[in-house]
Amino acid sequence: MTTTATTTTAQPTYREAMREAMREALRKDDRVFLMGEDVGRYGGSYAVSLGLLEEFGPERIRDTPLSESGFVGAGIGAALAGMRPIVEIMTVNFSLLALDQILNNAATLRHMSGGQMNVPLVIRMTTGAGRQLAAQHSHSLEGWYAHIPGIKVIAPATIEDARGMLWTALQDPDPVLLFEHGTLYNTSGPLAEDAGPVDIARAAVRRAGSDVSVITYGGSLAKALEAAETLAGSGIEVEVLDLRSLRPLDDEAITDTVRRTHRCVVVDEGWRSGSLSAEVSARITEQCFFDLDAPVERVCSAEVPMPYARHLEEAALPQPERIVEAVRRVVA
Amino acid sequence: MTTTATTTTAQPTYREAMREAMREALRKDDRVFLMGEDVGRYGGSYAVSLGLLEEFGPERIRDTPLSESGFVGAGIGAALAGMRPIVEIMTVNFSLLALDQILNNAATLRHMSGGQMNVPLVIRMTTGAGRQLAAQHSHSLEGWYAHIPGIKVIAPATIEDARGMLWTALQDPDPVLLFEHGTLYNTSGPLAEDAGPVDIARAAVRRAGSDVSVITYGGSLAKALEAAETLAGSGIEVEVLDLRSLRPLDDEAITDTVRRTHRCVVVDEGWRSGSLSAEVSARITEQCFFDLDAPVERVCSAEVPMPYARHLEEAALPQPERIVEAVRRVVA
Amino acid sequence: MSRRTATVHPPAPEASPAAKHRLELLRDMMRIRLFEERCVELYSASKIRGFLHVAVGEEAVAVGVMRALEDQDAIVSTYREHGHALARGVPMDSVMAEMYGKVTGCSRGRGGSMHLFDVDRRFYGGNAIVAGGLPLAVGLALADKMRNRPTVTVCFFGDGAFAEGEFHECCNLAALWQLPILFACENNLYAMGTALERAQAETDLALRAASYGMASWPVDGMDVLAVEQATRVAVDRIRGGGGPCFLELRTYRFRAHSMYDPERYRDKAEVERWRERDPLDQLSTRMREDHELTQEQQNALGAEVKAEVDRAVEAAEAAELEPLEDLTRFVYTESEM
Amino acid sequence: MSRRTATVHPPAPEASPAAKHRLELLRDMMRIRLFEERCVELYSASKIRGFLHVAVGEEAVAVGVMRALEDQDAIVSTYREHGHALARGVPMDSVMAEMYGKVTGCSRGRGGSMHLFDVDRRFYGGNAIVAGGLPLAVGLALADKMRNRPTVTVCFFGDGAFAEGEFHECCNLAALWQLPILFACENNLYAMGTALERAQAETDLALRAASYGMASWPVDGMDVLAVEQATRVAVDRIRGGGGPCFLELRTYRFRAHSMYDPERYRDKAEVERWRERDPLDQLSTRMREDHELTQEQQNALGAEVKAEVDRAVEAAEAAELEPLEDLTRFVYTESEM
Ligand SMILES: Cc1ncc(C[n+]2csc(CCOP(=O)(O)OP(=O)(O)O)c2C)c(N)n1
Ligand SMILES: Cc1ncc(C[n+]2csc(CCOP(=O)(O)OP(=O)(O)O)c2C)c(N)n1
Ligand SMILES: [Mg+2]
Ligand SMILES: [Mg+2]
Repeated sequence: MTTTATTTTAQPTYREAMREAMREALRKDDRVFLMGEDVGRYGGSYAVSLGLLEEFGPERIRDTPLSESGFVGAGIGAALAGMRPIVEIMTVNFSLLALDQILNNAATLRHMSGGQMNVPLVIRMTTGAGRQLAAQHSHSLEGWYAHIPGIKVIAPATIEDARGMLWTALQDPDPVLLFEHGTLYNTSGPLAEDAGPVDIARAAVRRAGSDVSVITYGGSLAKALEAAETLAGSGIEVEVLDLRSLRPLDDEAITDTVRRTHRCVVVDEGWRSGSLSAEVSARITEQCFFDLDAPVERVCSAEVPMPYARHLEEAALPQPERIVEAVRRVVA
Repeated sequence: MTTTATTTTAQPTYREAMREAMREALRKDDRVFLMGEDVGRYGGSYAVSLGLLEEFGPERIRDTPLSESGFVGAGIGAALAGMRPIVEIMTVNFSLLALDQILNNAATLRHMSGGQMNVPLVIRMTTGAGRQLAAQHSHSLEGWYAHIPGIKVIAPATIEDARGMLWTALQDPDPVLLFEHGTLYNTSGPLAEDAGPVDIARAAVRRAGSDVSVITYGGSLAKALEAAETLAGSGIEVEVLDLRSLRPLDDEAITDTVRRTHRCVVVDEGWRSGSLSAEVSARITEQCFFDLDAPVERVCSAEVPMPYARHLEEAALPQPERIVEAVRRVVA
Repeated sequence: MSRRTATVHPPAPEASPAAKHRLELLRDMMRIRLFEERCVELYSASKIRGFLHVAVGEEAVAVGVMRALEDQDAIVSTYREHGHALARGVPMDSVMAEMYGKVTGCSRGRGGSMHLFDVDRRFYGGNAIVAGGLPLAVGLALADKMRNRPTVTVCFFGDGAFAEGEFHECCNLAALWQLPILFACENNLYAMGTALERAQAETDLALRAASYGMASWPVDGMDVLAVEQATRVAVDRIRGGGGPCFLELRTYRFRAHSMYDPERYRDKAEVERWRERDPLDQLSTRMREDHELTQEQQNALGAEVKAEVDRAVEAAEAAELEPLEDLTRFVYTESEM
Repeated sequence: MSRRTATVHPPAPEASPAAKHRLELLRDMMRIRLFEERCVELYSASKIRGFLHVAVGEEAVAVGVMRALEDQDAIVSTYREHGHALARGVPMDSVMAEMYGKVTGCSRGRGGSMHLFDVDRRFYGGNAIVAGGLPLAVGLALADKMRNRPTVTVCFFGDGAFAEGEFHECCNLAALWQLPILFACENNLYAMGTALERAQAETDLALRAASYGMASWPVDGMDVLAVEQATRVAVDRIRGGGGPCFLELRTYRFRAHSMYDPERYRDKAEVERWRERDPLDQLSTRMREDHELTQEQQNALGAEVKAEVDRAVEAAEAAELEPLEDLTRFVYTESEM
């Protein structure tokens, strides 16, 4: 996973867009600093922070020892003391070691104190499978985190969002978890020279369509769009909704698209049982049951720790073909 | 939370039934041992293991230091080496400190090794609110754990199940998480002298009814039954299904009851968004959408870290009144 | 911002500054003792619910440490923190109201006994996860250091926290980054029912902390003057840029771990031995020997403190509950919702 | 159950037992070196995917430690474990097949490079969570102790694991319960791109482990004979009921952390200095000086090992993939499903 030093470009990679977002935040606000394992000398395990150490120095681009609970909690404490920390956890699996701090402290301190304080912290982490990293490096737990009151959860799926969500998250007075799907870093796309902050509260229709809604986010967006292309070929017009914010969910956008199409497939890389897709399905039932012409379907990951072998990993994950089949079932 | 030494009784408390189950297991199988914080000298933070140290000694009733990740992982290792450990975590919140071991090891070792080993481990923990223990001691995360492939999750809600589920869980070759709702320990009820192991795979209809199904588990069962009584007064016959096993879910029992009543309310003490109730609702949509006469409703906890003040805690939790209202809506 | 709320009991005219000071220390310890003894009664009367952990016997630690701090310093505490809060100057009324779950409580009744907060006094709360407050303290100290603020963050925790990984991660981070943090370990020899020697392979806690390369030493936690003195030395060193310090404050809890604890794990004789070293008695006896305190003065002081506790209870009884419609407030910052 | 798979290269007739032994050690190290060098090529050829962490330069640790173990002993390893697996006797074919993700792999292709398992040899696997294998080792040792089995559990981990709380919890549990466990710390001075002194407040790792009250000492990890000797001393002590031991095995990784690492954090000169202490060269040179090995024998040995690697690659290339319909197998034990 090599990379070149960033230049603002018309076709940046997702990695470069994230890096540019961090650089902008570090320049604009001296309370912002980045802390995590190998974010400095190494340049970031996925090279997202490459070059930032040279520009901002070791105090603000702070390498930490392997102490996930310690440095995530330190980020919470620094936020309480007026800083605006960006804490990077290399991979979502390692965040389990910091879950006590995230759930018992970051998410609860404001409430437990009766509103005396707030925790303006952003935690970034890599999520998802697709790189044959096997069962301890491939979880997709962002939807699981979305269960926790007191935090917000966002998942940039596009270059614009990679560039624009971080700053908005840093303005948020409460803790925001930002999930970067590992397969997106090398993707690239056009980005306006003046691209900047974007809202992080609303879902976005990435493709308009009238026959069926496919609701997804993060690493699955591209797969949904690919499936939509295929289906367009056989005359099925799919509307693709990118949730963007997993907590809170944009109920209005969800019900709008379902009311338009009356049919829905939710695509989520999480393990099927108890995944975010279940919450989306349940809400559709609660909010627009009588608009549905067919039961909501879900395309999720197989309920198996991610296998290493490529053919097994591919079979375990949502794929365009499986999305196409699900859509054909709901429009049948 | 005081208690008397156990005697097999016709009216044991939930606590005594759990203790009797542990005693039986320790007597029957010398590979079984209990390990956790204060399970020995102290008698267990909720007095569940009271008296076991005297009968089985400090090797098999093993007090541990405050090292949740260390001793839960040690339980996994001991299981790999042929033992049948029962690991007690005082309260579900503290299990977050051991989540790395539970998710990255207990749930994945069998798969990562291509089936070479299995982890016959039982982890018991207290869950739930209702005792004014506030935001760091009142979580209800059993439904959240049910998202994880590789483990099983059970929630005894009755005296029979408190007495009978443990042994069956210990016979299971894979890791089983057993959740004891804190408000149940002092409840008591009749228990047959010869009561013993029960199955842990199937849900159970706790009350038959034809008008609407209320699906719940654990600490909410009593509330659901109370609501059912109230509703019976106004001629609404509620069928109450106790899930018992949260992973895997008993799809057959769920669809059976919904096909009978065509209306359903799911009651779950977890925070509403992303709770197990969402999964149950989504499955009902997938498996018997066309049998439904009304959208599935959910009665869950408010999305707030649990407040200390009694009136606020009561308002945050599912209560019989709220269940009654929800049922009236779906039968309307 | 004032750390003390009520005025100090007027000492006899001839009292020296040192005598005045000791009288204040005695008074602060009495406030904690009488407040907590009352809480135990109120618990039995079901006025207070949830978990209640009192620190009766450990008052010298709270008072001695707080006395050595400045207003700008930060504190992170545990679930056994009534004394820390009172000694820091959190008004007794607001602490008692919190025990009652009233909206006038220092956490609006949402936290209860284990979650007392007062951000104006940089009291960052009771934390009910053993060792869970330590990472917060590391972060507070990191921020203050990055901002070149001359502040010290004190983190209280018990001997039991030594077994938790979070504690070790924090010792390393604080020592590696030379953060202005004081690790205040309240070693009362038990973690619930587990005696130190059954929880720690090496029971010399000060020695183990030293293995992280920080200044670390044990202190008689039953002697408030010794605690204050040791804390001053540590805080001066930390403020001077010397990096973190660790104090093993050797103390003992006279009462049960919580209201649910039948104390099967220790014998009465041991408790009695420690009661002979009651920090309040030790100080008052010494003051009387030094003719700094008469029995009359002591009685008057007790009456005064009792009256303060009475007022706090009355106020808590009379206070309002937070309206139900506010249930979901304070989960997110409102301007944003 | 045999820990060695292929037969040992026949030494010259006059070879002494000691000479034979050194030849076996050399051979074991060469098997690891050539296997891993081939893996790097295969990764570039996209035959192997995922993360690949090789231990080139650290072979003396794997070989020296394994040589001192018995069949009944247990091993828990890390994601940098090809050498541990091969030295333990996991057949090279099954390890290479695992790298290919084939069903003939030691984990049926489900684990890959970071998750090699061979329960018949009590090789409890590669673990890709830093320090995540330590609690498992504590549990294995606890069970063996409870069952009075004369076994030792060895847990490998790197210098980076010292910062993780899990490591400290495990040191305390092992020392407190006097468990038969050997902590084998591979100190290669870096955790990914983070140098030891930028991660640890106290860089003397053996000293820190000693603070848990266990026997602990540093060893030259580039000298296979020194590693074997130290491990024998430690294992004898542990088997004798002496409780856990800690070995700081001082070594160095010659190659990048993984295939994605551009090595910006250390300079070539440092790597070169360590390469001069290549454990294979050191041993072979010494053996030639002692007239235990001729250049011809060494070449023949190299050719033999290369042939073994070639066969492993051919077998892996030819092997089957697990059928897709088996995707969800091995999540739960089948008899139960
Ligand atoms: C992580 C965690 N594990 C367990 C508990 C339950 N618990 C509450 S207090 C306590 C004992 C702590 O002992 P110590 O740290 O010595 O503090 P003390 O109570 O003696 O003041 C335990 C085990 C908890 N609150 N948090
Ligand atoms: C808990 C956790 N945090 C971070 C990582 C990412 N990571 C993988 S290897 C590594 C460095 C570990 O260094 P060390 O323990 O010294 O072992 P070495 O790689 O040097 O053999 C890191 C940070 C991980 N796998 N697990
Ligand atoms: Mg203690
Ligand atoms: Mg290393």
